[in-house]
Amino acid sequence: AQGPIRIGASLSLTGTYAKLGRNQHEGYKLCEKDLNATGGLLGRKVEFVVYDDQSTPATAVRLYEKLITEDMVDGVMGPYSSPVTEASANVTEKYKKVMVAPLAATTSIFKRPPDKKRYYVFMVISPAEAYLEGLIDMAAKRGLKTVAVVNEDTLFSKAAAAGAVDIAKKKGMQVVFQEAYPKGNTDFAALLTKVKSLNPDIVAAATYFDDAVALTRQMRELDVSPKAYGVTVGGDLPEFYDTLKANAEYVYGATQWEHVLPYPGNHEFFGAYKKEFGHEPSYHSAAGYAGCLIYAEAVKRAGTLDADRVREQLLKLEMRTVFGDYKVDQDGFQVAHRMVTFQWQEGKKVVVWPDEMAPAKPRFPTPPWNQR
Amino acid sequence: MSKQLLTAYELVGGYGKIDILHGVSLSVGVGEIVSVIGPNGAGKSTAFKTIVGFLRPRSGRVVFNGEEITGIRPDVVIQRGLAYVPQGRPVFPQMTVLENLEMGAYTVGEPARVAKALERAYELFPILFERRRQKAGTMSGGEQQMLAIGRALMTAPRLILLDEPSLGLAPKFVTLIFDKLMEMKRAGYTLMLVEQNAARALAIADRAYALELGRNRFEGPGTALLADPEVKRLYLGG
Amino acid sequence: MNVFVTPAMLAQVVVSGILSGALYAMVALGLALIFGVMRIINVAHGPLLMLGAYTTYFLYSALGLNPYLTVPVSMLALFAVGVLLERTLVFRVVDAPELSSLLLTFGISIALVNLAQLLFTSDLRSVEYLTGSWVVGPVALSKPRLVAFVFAGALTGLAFLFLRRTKLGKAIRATSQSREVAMVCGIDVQRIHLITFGLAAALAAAGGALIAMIVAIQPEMGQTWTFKSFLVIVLGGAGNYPGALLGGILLGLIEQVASLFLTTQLSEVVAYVLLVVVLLVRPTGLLGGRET
Amino acid sequence: MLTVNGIRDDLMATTVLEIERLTKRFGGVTAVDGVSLRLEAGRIYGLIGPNGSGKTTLFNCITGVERRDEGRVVFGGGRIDGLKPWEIAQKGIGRTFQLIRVFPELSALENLLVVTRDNLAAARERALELLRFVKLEELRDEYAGNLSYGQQKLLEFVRVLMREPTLILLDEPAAGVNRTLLNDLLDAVRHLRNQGRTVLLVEHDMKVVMGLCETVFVLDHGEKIAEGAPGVIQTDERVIEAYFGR
Amino acid sequence: MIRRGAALAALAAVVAGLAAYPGYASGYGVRATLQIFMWIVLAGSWNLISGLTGYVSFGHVAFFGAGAYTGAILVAKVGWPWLPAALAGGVAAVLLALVIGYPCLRLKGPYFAIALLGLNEVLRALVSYFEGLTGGGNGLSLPTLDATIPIYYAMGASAASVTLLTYVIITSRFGLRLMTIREDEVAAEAMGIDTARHKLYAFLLSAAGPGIVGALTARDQGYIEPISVFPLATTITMIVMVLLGGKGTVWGPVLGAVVLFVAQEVVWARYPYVHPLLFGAIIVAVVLLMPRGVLGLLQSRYRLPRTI
Ligand SMILES: Nc1ncnc2c1ncn2[C@@H]1O[C@H](COP(=O)(O)OP(=O)(O)OP(=O)(O)O)[C@@H](O)[C@H]1O
Ligand SMILES: Nc1ncnc2c1ncn2[C@@H]1O[C@H](COP(=O)(O)OP(=O)(O)OP(=O)(O)O)[C@@H](O)[C@H]1O
Ligand SMILES: [Mg+2]
Ligand SMILES: [Mg+2]
Repeated sequence: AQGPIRIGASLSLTGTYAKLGRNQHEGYKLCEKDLNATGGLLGRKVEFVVYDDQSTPATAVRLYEKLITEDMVDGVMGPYSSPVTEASANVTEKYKKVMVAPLAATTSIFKRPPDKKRYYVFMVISPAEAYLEGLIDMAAKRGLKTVAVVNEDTLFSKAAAAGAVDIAKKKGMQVVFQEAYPKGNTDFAALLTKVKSLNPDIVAAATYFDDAVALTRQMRELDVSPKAYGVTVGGDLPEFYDTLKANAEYVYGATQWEHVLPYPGNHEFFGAYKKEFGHEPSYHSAAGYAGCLIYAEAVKRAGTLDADRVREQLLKLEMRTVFGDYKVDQDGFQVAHRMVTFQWQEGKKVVVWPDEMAPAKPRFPTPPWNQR
Repeated sequence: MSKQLLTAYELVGGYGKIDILHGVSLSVGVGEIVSVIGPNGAGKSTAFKTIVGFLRPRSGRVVFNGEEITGIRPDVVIQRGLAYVPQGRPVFPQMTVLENLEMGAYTVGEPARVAKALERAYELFPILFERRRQKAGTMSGGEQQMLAIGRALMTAPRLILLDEPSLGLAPKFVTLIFDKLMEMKRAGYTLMLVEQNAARALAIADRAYALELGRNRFEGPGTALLADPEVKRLYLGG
Repeated sequence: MNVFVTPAMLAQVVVSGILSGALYAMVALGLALIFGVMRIINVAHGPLLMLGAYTTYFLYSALGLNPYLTVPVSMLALFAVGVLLERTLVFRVVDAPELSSLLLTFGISIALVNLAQLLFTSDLRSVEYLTGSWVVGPVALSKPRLVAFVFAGALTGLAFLFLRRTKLGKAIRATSQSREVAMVCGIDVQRIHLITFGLAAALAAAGGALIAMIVAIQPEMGQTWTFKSFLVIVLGGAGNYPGALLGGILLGLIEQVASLFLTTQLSEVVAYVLLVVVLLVRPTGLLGGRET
Repeated sequence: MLTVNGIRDDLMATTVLEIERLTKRFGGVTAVDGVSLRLEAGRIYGLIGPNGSGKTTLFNCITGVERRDEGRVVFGGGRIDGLKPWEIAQKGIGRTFQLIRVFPELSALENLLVVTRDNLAAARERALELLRFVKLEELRDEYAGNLSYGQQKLLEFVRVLMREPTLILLDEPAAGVNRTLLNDLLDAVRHLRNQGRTVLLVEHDMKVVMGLCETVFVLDHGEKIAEGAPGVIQTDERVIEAYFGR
Repeated sequence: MIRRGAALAALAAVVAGLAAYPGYASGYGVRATLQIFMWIVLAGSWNLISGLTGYVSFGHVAFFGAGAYTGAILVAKVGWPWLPAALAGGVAAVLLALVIGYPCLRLKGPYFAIALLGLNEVLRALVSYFEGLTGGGNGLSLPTLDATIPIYYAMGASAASVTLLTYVIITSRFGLRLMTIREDEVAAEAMGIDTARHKLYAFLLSAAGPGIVGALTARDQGYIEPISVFPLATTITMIVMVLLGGKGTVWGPVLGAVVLFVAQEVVWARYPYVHPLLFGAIIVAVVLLMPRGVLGLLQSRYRLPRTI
């Protein structure tokens, strides 16, 4: 018989994105295990070859080159984060390798001018621009008018902020303030003082992690009290609530995935993952897992590992995974997957948007800090 | 001969793998002044550094006051009653003159004794009192030398090793320092010094050594060496 | 998107700047100490601060200790860590050129951060104790930051007194100027180095403990602090202990005021440009450090 | 007395360095206090004075290592106060330092090679000759920092010679140098004079000063208190009081 | 003389081997070697200013970043071919060095180090801020172009040039003069050495290489963003490489770059989760066991000439 099918990936196992990259890695590992338990792929076992890119694009580029030309892997899966994907995609394009990139949320990686077009990279999660859509949409429906947008100055957060501004304008709202802050910033006193002086109805923050916590804390300290306040990444982590406790109440967050969402197999995935790794999966885990299954499905349908045939299948494929819906347009850009918006309510993330998936209503408006 | 206070037997050693000393022996009896002379690079400073413990000898022994101190750390040696004034500019440049002197008395507990010692240092070198608030690093070369000697006296040591105490001093102070050394001897201190001012160093020495190329070359009473034509030719400049 | 700056806003920002500035000063003082005494730029200062923060976190979450009571405990614990590091590694580079020690501590810093990642994971932790603020007129005083300010001020003051007045403190300063002469004075230099390193680690730990109540704790939290501490001691004058205080407050103020009038992003630029200007006018920092 | 523009031609030819009312203060201390001196070509001058009287500071002001507060320094027909140290050095003033400043991690030979502009082969030749002269040729490849105190002192001395300056400032060249070598050193200084160079020498060893110098300046508390032939100076009351002691 | 001949022959063989390498290497082999060249340039350039004059440049990656952005902007916005863009990257870095070197080189010791560290941060913040030109935090994406092999040669040529330059400098009196600045700047000035100008020249020379390879890297990678071209870690890696090999020597940076890169690559492959820990340990070990680097150690033990 033939040897196993080897799938290569470079992941951010250390460095800035270590935590998220490791979750993605576990998603891949669980997928590998599940595939092999059900007979592998094309009758062969599946084996992941994973390297650490230390969260830097330059290293990832080299490692993909190594995976493809040296280790001669049969297929590749995407790395963590948009910048790293952006750089690595140049390599996979060069070697005409299909790359399902489960954790790249930046539109510009996929939507490119004709002379820079990419053919082999596929998106799984919703674009960054969609992160704050739920928050703005809900607020608009409830008659709020003014928005302040703040964001970390990185590829992903900027896109999320730009999306928020666009949507707000479309809905006839007024963006009264927008400012970026550098990565790693944890002191927002001056920025919030400015926000406070404008007294916006909504504060929409495109955050990564620590900044989400620091921002929330300082909003309380400086008594910045909008009627709706939401963050992007970081707000969905259990630590967000553990850290902020009561101060996290009423905060909106956006997520690509929640384990309570009624996707097929989601519940089982959640249980299996917890059992395997001893902690709950994050959406990175689920996206990694689902991305791997999507690639496997396309290979199955193509009946071969040949890149162009697999590509055709990926373009055609419509699939509902534990992570939600998959369907891409001709650029490999995700069009089916939906973001959800939740709100922290009594220590629980309660999905409140979009309406068709929401088991509960948002608690609106957000009361002043001392009444939470 | 009087009781030996310090004896160094057959010291061999140097820096890293290179030996500078090839068997140097020095000794000082209680109450003596011993001078060490020799050309530049003879190993005089190296011998002192080895005795005090900055360098570890490859072989040989150092006995101070009946105890073996070979290879013991300098600060420990100094606590046992040996004082050492290194060659060059041995002061704390960013500390005031007063603080420098206080640090000299680091191993002395009682404030009363420190105050006493301070007084003695000021008496010996009045400029130190005048400049007690000046940063030591901004004092002139000679002033710094006085400070270093003054500081060494703060502990009332049993034996003082001085590496070129007259280096860079004005004649008035050279005379003063040699006078003070004699005075200290009379007061019961034991002294060993390295000097390039060989004539004066031999004149006050009970005994003296001349080193050359890391070995003992001459040895004897100070006045005898001073009179020796060979010594004169080699070390006193004719 | 112009924001009209009112005096009240300016007051708020100035107060915030001073509050964080004192914290900068305290953390930087540890760095200044090590630099002054051992001529070592301790890049592991931030990671030591991170360990201090974790100590506080674990004492608080596991034993339920009042986080402010953990400050001395963290300090003691990190004093021990500092002593251990000095005894095993750092003492070997004390005589070496500046660059060696810099790299050594950089290596230690990488190792500490990754050890923390392995042991504590990269999960965010935090100590939620005092929250909210006291409002004085137009100015909101963050409770945890104000308390941290008081602690930092007191600890910095104590450290100064220690260095100026006590015999041990003076011996530390003496050793910083000439090791050889210190030995000649009978000072046990190795012990002084140990104590210095321990003390600096303890000051970093105090910073970590206080910061734990302000921002989230994670293994990489220290780097920014190493960085800021550098800025602070260079601004004030390296090796100049009062300079660290001035530098800290100044940095806090510059950051906040620049963020108010420009953007948070440019505040860093402003801080550095100002630093370079200061250095050009006074090449050894505001209060004049030591030439190397 | 000379006026600024009224320097006579014959003086122009012989005056090498002229210092007018030079003053340097450090905080409260006036280290050099209105000192004026004139040095003529081809002579050896002494500069003596008690410790802390401002000799080294005067050197530092002449060579630009310290900025003078007041006064002017004229060398080779032009003002040099305010110039950078290297510019002054390139105009032809060389110096040694009282507290040795060799380049510790360059070899003894490299210490000499680095300071000239001659072609390397010629410079090497000359450098070796100079090292031989101070009995350091065997240590030529040793790092200068590993030499003994006196050896470093000698190295610094020959480093100045390497540059062949017209005016040489020596700050205690004899301190710490063995007496035997000292005689050679003194010969070297005389030889420099015979080549038409000018030497200004700070020294506490009176034998050296008396044996070498034609004119001696005496500083005390930053002020020039006497000037004259060594024999005369030695009997000057103020100098004895301030410097020699009784 | 025979030994010298043999060394030259060996060197020629290595160069020839490297020149022929892309003919039979895998894509990874080419890219990894290309990145080794890049590190040789970076380490060698750092050695020029810091190894020789003792002015520790803690922001040397700033020149790399400046070159990367200059090159990328010229390629993406003006449509230049990559080779002139790379040279322009070098020119931009040298200009930057001129502007900041003039004031900053007056600072000494840690002050200089921190000022340059600051420069790097400022540059990164400015690049993020001027989005119109640089794409800000979005980064700059270049058209796909497979030029890895030509870039390999360009990188190789840069590495060779920097090494040759180092050799020329170290064997000249200019090099010795730079070292006197490291040893004792006051004495150097008193000996008539115009230290300010010497430092500035060394600084300019040390900026050119990083500028060029910055632009080449941008082209090769096809995408750059502020955080990935201005990381402090890159400066640190340069320093570790030079220290490992031996600072102030000709071949030290080359040796350090090759050894460290290969070691990291091997370690990465094996221990993805703990390699930073190992990197930390390597640094500690280098500093403790070989403070003067491999060549420095050989040099002082066997009295080898400086030109190794
Ligand atoms: N940087 C400085 N700051 C403050 N005072 C200084 C400084 N440099 C020198 N002084 C003071 O200026 C005076 C003159 O010092 P200088 O070194 O010129 O003396 P000197 O004549 O060379 O003495 P010596 O013979 O001991 O070398 C001294 O009192 C000294 O303390
Ligand atoms: N740190 C060092 N490393 C290596 N060699 C050294 C070191 N210090 C001194 N030496 C060498 O040791 C020898 C003796 O030096 P030492 O300082 O003992 O001489 P000395 O007799 O005190 O001379 P001087 O009268 O000039 O002070 C010299 O040849 C010198 O080159
Ligand atoms: Mg000596
Ligand atoms: Mg002097």
